[in-house]
Amino acid sequence: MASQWGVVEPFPIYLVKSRYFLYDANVVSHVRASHRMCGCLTGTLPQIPQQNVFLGLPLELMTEEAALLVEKGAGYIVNDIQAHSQGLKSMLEADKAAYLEAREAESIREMQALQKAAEERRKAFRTPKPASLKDNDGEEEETGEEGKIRDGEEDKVGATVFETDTAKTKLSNAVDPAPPSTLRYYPVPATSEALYHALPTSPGLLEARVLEPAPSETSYPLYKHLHEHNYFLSPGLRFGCQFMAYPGDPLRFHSHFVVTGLGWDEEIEMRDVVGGGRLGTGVKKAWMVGGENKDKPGEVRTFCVEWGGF
Amino acid sequence: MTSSAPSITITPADSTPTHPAPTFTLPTPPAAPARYKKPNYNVVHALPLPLTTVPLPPLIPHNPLSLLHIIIAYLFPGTTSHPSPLHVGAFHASTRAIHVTDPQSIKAFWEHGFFGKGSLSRSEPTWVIRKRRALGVIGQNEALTSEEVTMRRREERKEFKRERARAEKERREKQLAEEGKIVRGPDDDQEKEQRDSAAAASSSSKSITFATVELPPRRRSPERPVVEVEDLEHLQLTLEESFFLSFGLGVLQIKDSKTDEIIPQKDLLSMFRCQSYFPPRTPDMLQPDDPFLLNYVVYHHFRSLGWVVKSGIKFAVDYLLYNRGPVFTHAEFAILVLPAYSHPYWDHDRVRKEEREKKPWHWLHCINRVSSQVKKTLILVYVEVPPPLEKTGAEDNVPKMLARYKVREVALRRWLVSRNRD
Amino acid sequence: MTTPTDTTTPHLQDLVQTVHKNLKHLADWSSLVIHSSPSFPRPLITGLPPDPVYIDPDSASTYNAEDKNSPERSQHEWVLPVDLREKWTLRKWAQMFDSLPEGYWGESGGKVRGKRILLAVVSDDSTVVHYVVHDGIVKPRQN
Amino acid sequence: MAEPEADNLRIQHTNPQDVDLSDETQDFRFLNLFKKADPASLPRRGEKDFEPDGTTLQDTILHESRLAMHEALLGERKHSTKAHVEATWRPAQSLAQVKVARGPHFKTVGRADKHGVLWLLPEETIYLVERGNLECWWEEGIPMSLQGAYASCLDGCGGLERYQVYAYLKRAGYIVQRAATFDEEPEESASAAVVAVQTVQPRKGTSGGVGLTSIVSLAKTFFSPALPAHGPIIGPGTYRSYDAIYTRLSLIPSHHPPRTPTHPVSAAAGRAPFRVAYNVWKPRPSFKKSDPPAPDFRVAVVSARETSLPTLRELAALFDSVPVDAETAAKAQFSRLKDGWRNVVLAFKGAE
Repeated sequence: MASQWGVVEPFPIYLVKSRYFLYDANVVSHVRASHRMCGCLTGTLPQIPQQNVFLGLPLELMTEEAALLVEKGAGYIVNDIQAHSQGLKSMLEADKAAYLEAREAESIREMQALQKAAEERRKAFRTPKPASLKDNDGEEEETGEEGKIRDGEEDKVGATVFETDTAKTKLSNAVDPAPPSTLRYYPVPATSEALYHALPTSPGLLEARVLEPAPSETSYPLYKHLHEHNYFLSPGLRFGCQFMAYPGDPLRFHSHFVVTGLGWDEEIEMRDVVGGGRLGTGVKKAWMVGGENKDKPGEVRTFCVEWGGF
Repeated sequence: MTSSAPSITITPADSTPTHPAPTFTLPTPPAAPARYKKPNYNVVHALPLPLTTVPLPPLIPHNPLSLLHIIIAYLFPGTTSHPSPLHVGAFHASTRAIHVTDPQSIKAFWEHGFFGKGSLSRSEPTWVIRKRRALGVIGQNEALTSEEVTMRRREERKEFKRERARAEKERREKQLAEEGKIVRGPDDDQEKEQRDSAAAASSSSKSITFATVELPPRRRSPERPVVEVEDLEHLQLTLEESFFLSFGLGVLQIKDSKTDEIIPQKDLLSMFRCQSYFPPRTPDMLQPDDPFLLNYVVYHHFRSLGWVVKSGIKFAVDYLLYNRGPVFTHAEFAILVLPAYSHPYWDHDRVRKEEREKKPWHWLHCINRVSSQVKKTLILVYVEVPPPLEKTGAEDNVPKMLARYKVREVALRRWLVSRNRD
Repeated sequence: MTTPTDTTTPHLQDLVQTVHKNLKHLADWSSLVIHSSPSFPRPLITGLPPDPVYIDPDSASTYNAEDKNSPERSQHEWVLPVDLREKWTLRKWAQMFDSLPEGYWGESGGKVRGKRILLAVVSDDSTVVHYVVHDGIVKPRQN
Repeated sequence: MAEPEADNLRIQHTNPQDVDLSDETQDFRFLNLFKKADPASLPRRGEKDFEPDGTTLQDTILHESRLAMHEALLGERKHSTKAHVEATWRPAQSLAQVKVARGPHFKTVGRADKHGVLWLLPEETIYLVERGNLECWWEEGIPMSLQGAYASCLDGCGGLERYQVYAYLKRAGYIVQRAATFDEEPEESASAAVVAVQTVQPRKGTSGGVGLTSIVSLAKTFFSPALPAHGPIIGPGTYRSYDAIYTRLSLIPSHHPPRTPTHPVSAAAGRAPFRVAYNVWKPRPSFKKSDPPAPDFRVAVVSARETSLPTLRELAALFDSVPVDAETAAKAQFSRLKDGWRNVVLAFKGAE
């Protein structure tokens, strides 16, 4: 079945250097909406490259997320280094030539569309666009141009992360660039083409394999347990835990729990219980420890700790 | 966390502090938010240790120190450094601590170096004042204690929080009503009542039975009854504080609470080491990394550098360091004691090398977050644990034994790219 | 269940006494009872705090501190005394909760609530820090 | 107010500078706002909700946020002919060979060989592709996708965490270069997360404290034999000052860093799980990549996933590889404890 985003399951999850990646924005949105998984956007957002607040593709999946997707039959793992080298090896010269030709033609077509859009913009009085970029290439081109201008700034002032006034003034120039007709654009796609990327033909075979790297025994049952209770989970290292648990999509909700998974007989010092309780309470969260009951496999116990208030 | 973002700075630190020797040029502490008058802490806490010094030249003529010396000379006759008789504390196995009950000793220990803690207070023993106020013996605003100031502030905040929650609920219900998902009406209250009675019914049918609900009296009596309030509180000294005061400063004698006899100085170390385990251990089980030894080495180290060292339990660390004392400023540093088994003797000790020395990173982030929430710099204090002494009896020289431990401080700070770039 | 038995070791008895004294004289709890039952891993305390230790976010807007009969105000709490030097495991936590009586545990946010205990951690300087531990997933209070 | 700490529990960071916006997932609906204005204009955490409340309004907002995110992720990496930079990835060298270098980035990235050919390191290659400044080709004569760049170059970056820290610092505006010890593989298995080394920032206005170290060590040799076996160390007597008492009390040996700056001992000290991987500079227009000044920070790499806290031995080795900050000796004692003699920044990588 294909989802709202046109994603067909099972979809490939790409393994590079022991990490699991997604490069397709549709799959990213699908995984978020249908599987309550956010992963971590770790790439630079080309529209605004000089900042770390909004990041872009690729999306790195936590090992737990990749494992659960595979377990549910929603995804399968592809060794991406292999997939590329095999694809490149088996590429036919004729296909390559056709690909490059198509690329060139597309570039020209796009340039013409851009010029047309710029023309229309000059004519019409522009009303402010809504925040969502549901728009044509023209809008994107504008944002791309803005990014470029900042790069220029970086050179002059010595890179600063956030341009404020300068960016604004430059922006007015960017709106009306009158692109010279010689200008051509070559997009670098986020995802690889089948031409040079050989996906395994029978994903079923791969699913049967043991996931490597596999998620940790102490954290995976707990991850699954919370996921089944409709929580969204994200890595919590920087907050002093293993996961942050959100009652809904982190785009909209604050987290409720800072979560640490433990083995059933793993000892935890009382001082660290105090630290955990204190950590959560300072930011209106509860600190949660939990793990699988060794004596009753499948049963996960969780305990939530908060400051007593006195 | 999205990518590579969180960073912390690790700094090997030099722990030499500013010595809090009595100087009177310091600025006065920030103005108190409370409506009561603070004592002049600069005078009360002029001495950093419960010992008297005799400076060679008299200082500036109009310096209050000279006056203070007269008072001290009056309280402690003679020019000797130590009080006579020495302070006495009682070791209680029940709390694994030393209890001090003599008011003069409590005063000396608290005021001069902030040793100990009131067993029923948050820091200075003030239980009897609070009790007397609750009974109406003293006025509402007389000699307010820190506990009471805290309490009053919390009361004020409660109403605000409830209001906020109410506004939030109101907003949500309005939205739901607009979307036609709920019908709001006068029967809202009725619903609640029904729920309450249902709860009461289920409560009577299968609840765990308790004694009848008795709310604590919140007495606000207008008259002032004359009541004798027996002070149930003592000043509690930890084993480390007690050892510093007896072995280090020589101002404290420790007696056994059961026999009422003074415990010989030479027996203290071994006893304290045994008591630092829960439950206590026997002397034959002692190790070079007993909790007492690790903690005492660090405690002594920072005390000998002039810091006021207090428990850090509330912030999940071992100690807090105050520059002059808790009444003056917040603690600037939070101390975490970490044993280091660098000596080759420990190389094959799996438990120590693998479990005690290795801590996960998220644990450190947790402690560091807690510290930075309260604006303290976290300092890891590594204590290099020496191998056990070969011949028994070598432990008989305590200063030499302690000198086998070595400390190294590492300061930790969160490092934000945006703050360090410019 | 409330019959005191003396099956526990002295250090645990000392611990429970320390916490009991602290709750009574510093934290102003009332109706304090010490429970020593062979079914408990160690002696426990029940009592009534002057203020609720946990208010469900769902009832934060209706909770009235002055109403002594509100479900939040009249909730007795189980208190587990522990020493700061102790180490615990998930198994121990689970056993602890499983040893507590089943049945009606009161209300929270208009719902019948699950088990919870108040952890009282005693340190050598006589500080007792209190943390609420819920059995299961319980959303954090917002006050 | 004997102990003000107790009440601090719910005090949050009030200084906006202390807040790292990237800590929490930001709402992509505000992306344009963020692009065009000051980042401080981003709505604070109050904009998010505590939990799903059943309103359609909430669902609608979430849906919009997701759409905004989706659209943002579709943002293409486009290259105009004017600023088009091409390179070819050479797997044998694990470097990208640049055709014609253009644009401001090459002031700080890339290295020319003796034939004048400019080469990009794998992390530089991914980073430039990712931000839309480079089109990288396979030797097979096909341009790479972003996915292809990761598959080709990540191995040469020394792990994902290293690359992510590199990119993170670059996005924040720093100048980053590999350090001499980058390639030295530790004996331990694969390593990743990151440690950076920071020299102390000079602080003005602090007067020099009294150098007690030398006094203490002298005092110790003098007093030690005289100390009674079971104390007290401070016997009854006449003391002229508390300093005299503290000096006598000093029994515990502690680490005292050298007073004079030392040069980095890179080779030996680098063979630990914690070792310098990157040299980092704050942005400066005068930077010359062929002749860089002393770095502002030194960055080493370890794995937060595969390693635990450093032992004292490992930390000591790392610190030994870092020069002592010349400023520290002149600082007040209080600042010395806070700022230290040698600074290391540890950067941790998130997803596990």
